[in-house]
Amino acid sequence: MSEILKINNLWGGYKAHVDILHGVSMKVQHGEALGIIGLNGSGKSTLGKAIMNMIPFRKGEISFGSNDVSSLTTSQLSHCGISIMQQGGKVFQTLSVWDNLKLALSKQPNVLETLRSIIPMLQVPKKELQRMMADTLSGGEKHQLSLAMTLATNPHLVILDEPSAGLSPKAVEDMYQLLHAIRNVLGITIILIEQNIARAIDFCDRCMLMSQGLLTFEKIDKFEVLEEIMFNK
Amino acid sequence: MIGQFVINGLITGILYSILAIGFALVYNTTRVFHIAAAGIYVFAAYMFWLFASRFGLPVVPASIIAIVLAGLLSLITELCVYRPLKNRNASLNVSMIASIGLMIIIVNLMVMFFGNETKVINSSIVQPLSFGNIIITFPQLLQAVIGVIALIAFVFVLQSTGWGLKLRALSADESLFETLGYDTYRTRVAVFLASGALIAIASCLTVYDVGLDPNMGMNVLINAIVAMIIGGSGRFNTCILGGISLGVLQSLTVYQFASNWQNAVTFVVLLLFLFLRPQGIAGYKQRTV
Amino acid sequence: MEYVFHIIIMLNIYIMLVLSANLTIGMANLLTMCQAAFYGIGAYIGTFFLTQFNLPFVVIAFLVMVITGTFSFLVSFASVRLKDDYFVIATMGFQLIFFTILYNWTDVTGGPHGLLDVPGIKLFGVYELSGVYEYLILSLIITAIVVWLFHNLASSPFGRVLNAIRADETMALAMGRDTAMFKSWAFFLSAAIAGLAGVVYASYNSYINPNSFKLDESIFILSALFIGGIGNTKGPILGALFVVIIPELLRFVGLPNTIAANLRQIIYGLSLVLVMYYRPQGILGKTILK
Amino acid sequence: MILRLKDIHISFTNAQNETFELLRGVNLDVETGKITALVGGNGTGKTTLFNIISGFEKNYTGIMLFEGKDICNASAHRISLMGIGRLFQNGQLMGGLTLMENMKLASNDSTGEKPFSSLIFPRKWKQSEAQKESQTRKILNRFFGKDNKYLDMLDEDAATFSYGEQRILSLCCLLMGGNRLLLLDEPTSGVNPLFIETTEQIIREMKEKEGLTVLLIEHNMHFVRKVADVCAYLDEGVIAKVGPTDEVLDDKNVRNSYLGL
Repeated sequence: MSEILKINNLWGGYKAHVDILHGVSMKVQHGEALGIIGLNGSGKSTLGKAIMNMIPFRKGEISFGSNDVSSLTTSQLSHCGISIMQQGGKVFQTLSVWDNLKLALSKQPNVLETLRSIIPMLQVPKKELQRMMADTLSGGEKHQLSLAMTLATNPHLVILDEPSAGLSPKAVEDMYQLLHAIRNVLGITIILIEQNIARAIDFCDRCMLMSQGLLTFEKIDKFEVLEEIMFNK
Repeated sequence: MIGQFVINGLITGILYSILAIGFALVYNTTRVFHIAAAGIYVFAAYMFWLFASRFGLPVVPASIIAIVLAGLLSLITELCVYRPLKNRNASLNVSMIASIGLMIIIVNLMVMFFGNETKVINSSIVQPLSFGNIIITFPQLLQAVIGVIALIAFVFVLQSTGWGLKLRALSADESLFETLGYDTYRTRVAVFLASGALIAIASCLTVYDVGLDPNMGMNVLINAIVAMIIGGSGRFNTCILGGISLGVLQSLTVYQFASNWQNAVTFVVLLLFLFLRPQGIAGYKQRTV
Repeated sequence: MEYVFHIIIMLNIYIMLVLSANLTIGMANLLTMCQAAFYGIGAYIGTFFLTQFNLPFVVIAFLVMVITGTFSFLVSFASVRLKDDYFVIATMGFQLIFFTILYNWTDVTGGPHGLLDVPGIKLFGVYELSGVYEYLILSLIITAIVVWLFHNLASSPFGRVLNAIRADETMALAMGRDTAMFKSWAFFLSAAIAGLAGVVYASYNSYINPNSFKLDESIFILSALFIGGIGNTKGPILGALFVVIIPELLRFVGLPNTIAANLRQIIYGLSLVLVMYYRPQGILGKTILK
Repeated sequence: MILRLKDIHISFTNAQNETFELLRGVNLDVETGKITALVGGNGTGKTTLFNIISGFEKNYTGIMLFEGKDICNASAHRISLMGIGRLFQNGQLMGGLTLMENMKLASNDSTGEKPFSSLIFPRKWKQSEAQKESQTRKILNRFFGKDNKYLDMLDEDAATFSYGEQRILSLCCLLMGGNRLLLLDEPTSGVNPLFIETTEQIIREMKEKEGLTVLLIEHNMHFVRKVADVCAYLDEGVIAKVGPTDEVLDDKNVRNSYLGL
């Protein structure tokens, strides 16, 4: 197995003086699902955004495949094959569902067919999708659409930033079934940033705990380990 | 008699709509309060006058040149001011102040080169059309026809082309737009070109009827901004609704009171909207969850 | 020499105006575009008192400041409800409504022709000021007081709360400061000082018309403020100095009047853009507009 | 009992007019002179509860008594003046103001903040200013030792401090007087391990030396174990369990539901 993403000593944060990431280093293997878990405010989402260059980082290198991508812009990274699903099921609220998909669909139109076979909410007829406005969708549907858009850019690596946050238990269940299906069908590399620790451990090959802007405790694969770490005396 | 005022109001409203869209193009996509649009409006008017009256070109090519030049000027404002400021992470208020500075520069350059006095485009006198007791002058007819064509064309582009889709997407969510692999800066170039062109269309149509002077820009722009707000900001089609409502309202004010209270009524309506219904007539409330 | 004194008097008036704008914009980060309206309200109300009553100047100044300040509640009301761009456009709306009233309410304001023969200021109710020298001294005294006032205000506990509102309004509220009240006070003081500048201007010029108080004037005051700098006292003073001195320099160079008038505007505009890019807090300013 | 919450309900409506009830009858008694920790998963409404207590959130039903007085209808600044201090979730010092100014603002004593008294009676407020300054020095001396670097940095812009430093200094601000109950929203989040010890010390001293009552939200369970006397677990809109800290944190149900099992 080869590395698809390598991060070396990443420092940075939203504001110039305030570092949230204090030297993060990690490696992601081809085809694996890596979970990043941690407390609120530990910098998980910041790391996701920093990889996509949505917030500037002060120091550090990111390489994707064999290329150094530290200086690329967000849109260039997207063309390279990294895609992010942002927190809270972000979609273009004022546009129809079909328009949302059309925007995301860049290179291979046949991706859409694959996606439509997996994702339940896209399975209504095209006419319906054209009529449906994105802001009338329920929370779960919005997350599904957001995921579909993330995948429609045909990425090699997706970063999923809290795909289940703010959803009802039923919708969370659906979302994870969907994620399993996607892993099986598309076989892409996934970085899953997740609050819900049990879900993350269940879904991912291995998990890393983020704490105070540092990744610690690589390879958490059992729930008991984590409970020990978090609640021990 | 009231019919005449409504018609006048509708035609003014169309012009407001075009200008409001020109402003909203920039405002919705970049969030910059683009006051320099007033300068571009004045610039387009002077270019039109320069080529039509001074160089004696026919009206059509003169206006096309004016539209192209205005689009370019608009692009220059983006490349020389807004983009560098954005790269420096300047706040939107700072960009607005810079925009005011730009407006001052452009307007005064025009005055410096072309003088301060009111000018007219010498158009051939054509017999006004009359329907019953409603009279429509030739420039008004031109404004109505070309204005409606421009609006329809814009709405078509917005709703049915890939470019329009990108535009709507950019104004809905910039960060999502970027993560999907689109280059915001490249789209903004198109946005500014289109904005300049629309502002110039509104400018040329107005100037053809009533002439031009260097101080008109700010006043018209503020009306357009009011139109955008009462229509419902954040979208584009609502500008048309707002523009036409505002035009008719102003015209009826003239009918009921006198033309000099027009501005006061406009702003009282604006304030009422801001306090009671900030999302505008079309009522799309932007959620901040 | 009289000419130089005239310039200094105008400079004094602008120092007051720009400082008054700085109180709301620079310290509390409330971007208003209606400073000229308060300037105008002060000028017109001051003219009314000067013509109707035979009062000492201190009394008139006090009355004008209180009345102009009262008008500021319109703006502070808006500031509670509206944020950012909407607040800016609302204050622009106040400015334009005020101008329309000034322009059209001919019976009271004289309409576009304005008011002629504004009487001079009577110092103690008897001695009427006339001539440049006397106004020079008066304006210097008033400006000195105003500068002293704002300088103290900036470093006083009151100024500190305004700065806190600029930095983080929620936090200021959580620390037990009634932010709405502090903002109203800021608007009140700002309007009152602008009104004071208005009286001095009206009686010195002995003629006022609406064109001195339109939106362009508000924008002019803003440009002076942002070029000079926001958030402290020296920035606004430098700004006022800049906008008053530049035209004289151009005149000194010997440009024809017609070009000079526009050239100075272009210089203002250009400085504004450059300052916003290279030094957004202004040349001598302390804080950056949020 | 310094603070008593009875039957607090709050719901939010989303764009599809679906109503979602976040808090479904929270009952909590905060005991005077103790440190109470409020724990619970993400999105369970802990911060919302703090917003309700400090008066920033008004659309709720229920009863809220602070020292026996009803504070349901009081505005945010009034509540603060009554003696409830707050540290915000990502709260830092106010940038653009100096450290000293931040400390002075945190005091409930507002002498000289009326614009006219500011100008006309400088002597009156100069005194209280001097008092605040000496108090600031005292606090800094206490937590960071004699002649610490912060004493020399009092007149520097607060934005120049690191995030962790700002968090700790914000905690110090709350000691400037007038507060009897402190609401601390994740005092350790984003603070590096070095400063966590200081944070712990400050919170302890708040209780022991100043006799303050502390209610804190925290995700760091080690920290909760170390400082909190009482722990309240918020789940599904109600306080599911209250009791001594170890008892609550060792409860199997609490652990499982917290980790999302």
